[in-house]
Amino acid sequence: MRTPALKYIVEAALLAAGGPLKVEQLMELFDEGERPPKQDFFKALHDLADDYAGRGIEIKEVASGWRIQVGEVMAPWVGRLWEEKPSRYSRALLETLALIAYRQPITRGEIEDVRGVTVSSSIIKTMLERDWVRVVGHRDVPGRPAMYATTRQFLDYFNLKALDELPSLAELRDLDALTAQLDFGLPAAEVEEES
Amino acid sequence: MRTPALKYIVEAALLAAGGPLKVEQLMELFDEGERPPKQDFFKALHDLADDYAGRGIEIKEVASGWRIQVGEVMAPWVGRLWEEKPSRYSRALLETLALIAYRQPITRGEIEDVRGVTVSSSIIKTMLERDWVRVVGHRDVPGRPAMYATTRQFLDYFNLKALDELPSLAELRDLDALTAQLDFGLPAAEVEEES
Amino acid sequence: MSEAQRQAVPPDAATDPPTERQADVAHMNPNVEHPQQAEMPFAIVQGAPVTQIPQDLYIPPDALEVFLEAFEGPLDLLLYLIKRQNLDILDIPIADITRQYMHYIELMKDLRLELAGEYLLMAAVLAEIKSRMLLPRPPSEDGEEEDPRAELVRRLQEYERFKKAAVDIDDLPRVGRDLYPVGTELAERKVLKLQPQVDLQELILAFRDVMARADMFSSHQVEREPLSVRERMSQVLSRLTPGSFTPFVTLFDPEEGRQGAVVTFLAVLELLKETLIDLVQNEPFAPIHVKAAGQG
Repeated sequence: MRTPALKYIVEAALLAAGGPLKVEQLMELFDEGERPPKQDFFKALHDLADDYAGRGIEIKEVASGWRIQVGEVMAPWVGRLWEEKPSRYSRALLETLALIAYRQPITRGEIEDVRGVTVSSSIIKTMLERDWVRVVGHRDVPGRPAMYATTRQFLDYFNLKALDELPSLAELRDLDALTAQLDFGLPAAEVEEES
Repeated sequence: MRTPALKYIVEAALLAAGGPLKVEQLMELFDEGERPPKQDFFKALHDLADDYAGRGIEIKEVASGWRIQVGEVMAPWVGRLWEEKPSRYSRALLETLALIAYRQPITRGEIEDVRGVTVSSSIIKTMLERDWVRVVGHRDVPGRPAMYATTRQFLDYFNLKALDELPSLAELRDLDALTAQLDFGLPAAEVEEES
Repeated sequence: MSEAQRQAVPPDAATDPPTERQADVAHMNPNVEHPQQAEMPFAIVQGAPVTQIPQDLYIPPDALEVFLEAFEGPLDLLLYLIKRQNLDILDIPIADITRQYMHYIELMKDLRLELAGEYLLMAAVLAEIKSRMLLPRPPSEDGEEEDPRAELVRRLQEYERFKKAAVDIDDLPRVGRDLYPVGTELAERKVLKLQPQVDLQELILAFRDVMARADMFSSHQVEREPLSVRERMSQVLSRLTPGSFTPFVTLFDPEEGRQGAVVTFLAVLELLKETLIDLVQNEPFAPIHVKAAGQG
C-alpha cells in the first residue's frame, strides 16, 4: 500500500479530529523516522486551502490550531440542520401586522389605540427581523415615535403585487354578512380569491 | 451571491452534521420552491464519491444515511489522534452479537443453547449501552424472556447499510456423507431442518 | 532432541510412575518441538508411551492457563480437539475425543480454573454417546436408526458457524478502529429559527377581528384612505433621507402613468395633513423640495 499524499493525511486527520489541530500534533501522526519536515505540513495546509476554494469549506488557523470548517456561504443550507421547528405566531402579532399593513405608516401608540392593549416590543422586533415591516420615519409628536410600514418582502411573502390587493374592510364586512347568511364555516375560498 | 453547486452543499452538510444524513434530510435543507429533484442529490453523492477517490476519505451509505468518513487507508496515521487504543471485544461478546445479528429476534436462552455456555449479563449490558442491540419484545414462553435485535447504530458502527450486507453464514453440512459412509440410514432431514 | 528440550521435560515424568495428571501436563508441554524424533516417550498415558503431541499445540507453560481460559465453552473445546487432529466433524471418533476432552477437564480442575457446569454436562453427554455407540441401536419408530452423534454434530456445526460469524463481524471495518466519522465546525454556527408560516387569510381575519373590536370601543369611524395611498405614503416616507431635502418631482415615476402620479400626489397631501413631511419652496416657480418633518 502506498503512503497517501501528505495533504490527504492532514485533511483526513483534521476531518476526523473534528476540531483544530496544531502543526505539532499533525507531525506526531508520523513515526520520527518517517516524519516530513515542518514546512511540508504548512505547504499541505496551504495546498488544501487552495483545493477548497469555491467549495464552501475552508481551512483556517484559529487559536488552538488549524481546522476545516464549513464557510458562511453555506450557512443558508447547512444552518438548517440545527433549525428549530417553527412555532405559530400569536394573535397579537397577526393583528399588529394587519394594522401596519392596512394603516401604514402607523406608530406603536396608534396600534395600541386600535387594539386596546399594549403592543409588546418582541412583536415589533420579530416583524422587523423578518423584514416584513420597517421604520419609515418618526411622527413629529412628543417622543417622536417610529412609524412602521410594510416592506417589499411582506408583499412577496403574501404573494401580493401591491397593498391594494388586500381586501378592503368593507369587503371583509360583506364577507361576514355572507358567511352568516350562508352559514359557512370560515370563508377560505372567498378570501383567497381576493388575494 | 451565486448558489454553490449542489454537491458542495451536500458535502458541507455532511461534514457539518458530523454523522449520517438521509437524502430526505439533505432535501430539507432547501426551500420547497428551490429544492432540486431527488435524483440530483444521488448524483451529487456519487460525484463526491468520485472526487474522494484516492484521497483517503469516502462517502458511504450506512443504515442511518450517507456519511463522509476517513477510510481504513488512513488508520495508521489518523488512529494516532487518540491515545487510547480502539476497544477490542471478547470472543464471548462477538459470538453473542453474531447470534443476535443473524438470528434476531433471539432470547438469551436461545443464544446459550447455541454457544453451549451461559451468556454473562455484562455482555448484554455492554451491547445495550452501546446501542447495538435492544429488546424488541418478549417471547411468549414461561418467564417471558426478552428478545434481542440489532439496531441502526450497530449497522452504522460496522459500516453496514442493512443486515443483508453481513458476511454470509457458513453452510451447515448435512450428514448424507456420513450416512452413506457408515451406512446408518440416518434421516438427514432431521438435521437439515435445523439450518 | 536438544539438551534444552530434555531438561524441559519434568524429570519425574519419565522415571516416576506416571499419574494421569502428569501425563496431561507433559502432553501439553510445548518445549518438545519435534516429538516424532524423540528417542523416548515424554509421557506415559494409561500405561502406554506417548511420543507425539499435536503439532499445533505449542504454548509457553505460563500461557497454559490463559490458553485454557480462552475456550468459550465445551463446544469450543471440542471443536478445538477435532480441528487439532484434522478430523471430519461429521465423523468424530467419539471414544478418542471423549478421552482427550476429559484430560482437559482434569487439567482445568487442577489449575483451579472456574469450571463452568456446562463442561461437566458435556462430559456426560460424550459418555452417553460413547455408550450408545457401543450398544446395538434399537430401531426408532419409523424403523430408521439414528447416529447417536447426530445431535452433537449438529450443535458443533451450529456453534462453529457463529464462531466464524463472530470473526467475520470482528473483521468488518469498524468506526474508531478502521474508519473515522468526520466533523467540521460551521464558521458561524447560528441556530436558524424557522419562521412560522402565515397565511394571508390569517392576516385578513386578524384585521377584521381587530377592527370589529375597535368598532365596539370607538364612537367614531375613522375614515379610511384607499390602501394604495397609504402604501404610497410609506414609500414616500422611506425615500426621504432624514435631514435632507428631496426634490418633489423625483417622487413621481413617469412609468406609472397618470394613475400613479395621482396616488403619489394624494399620498404627499395625506403626509402633509398628518404633518409627517414638510414641503419647501424657496421662491415662486423654484423647485419644490420635500423633507421629513421635525428633523431640522
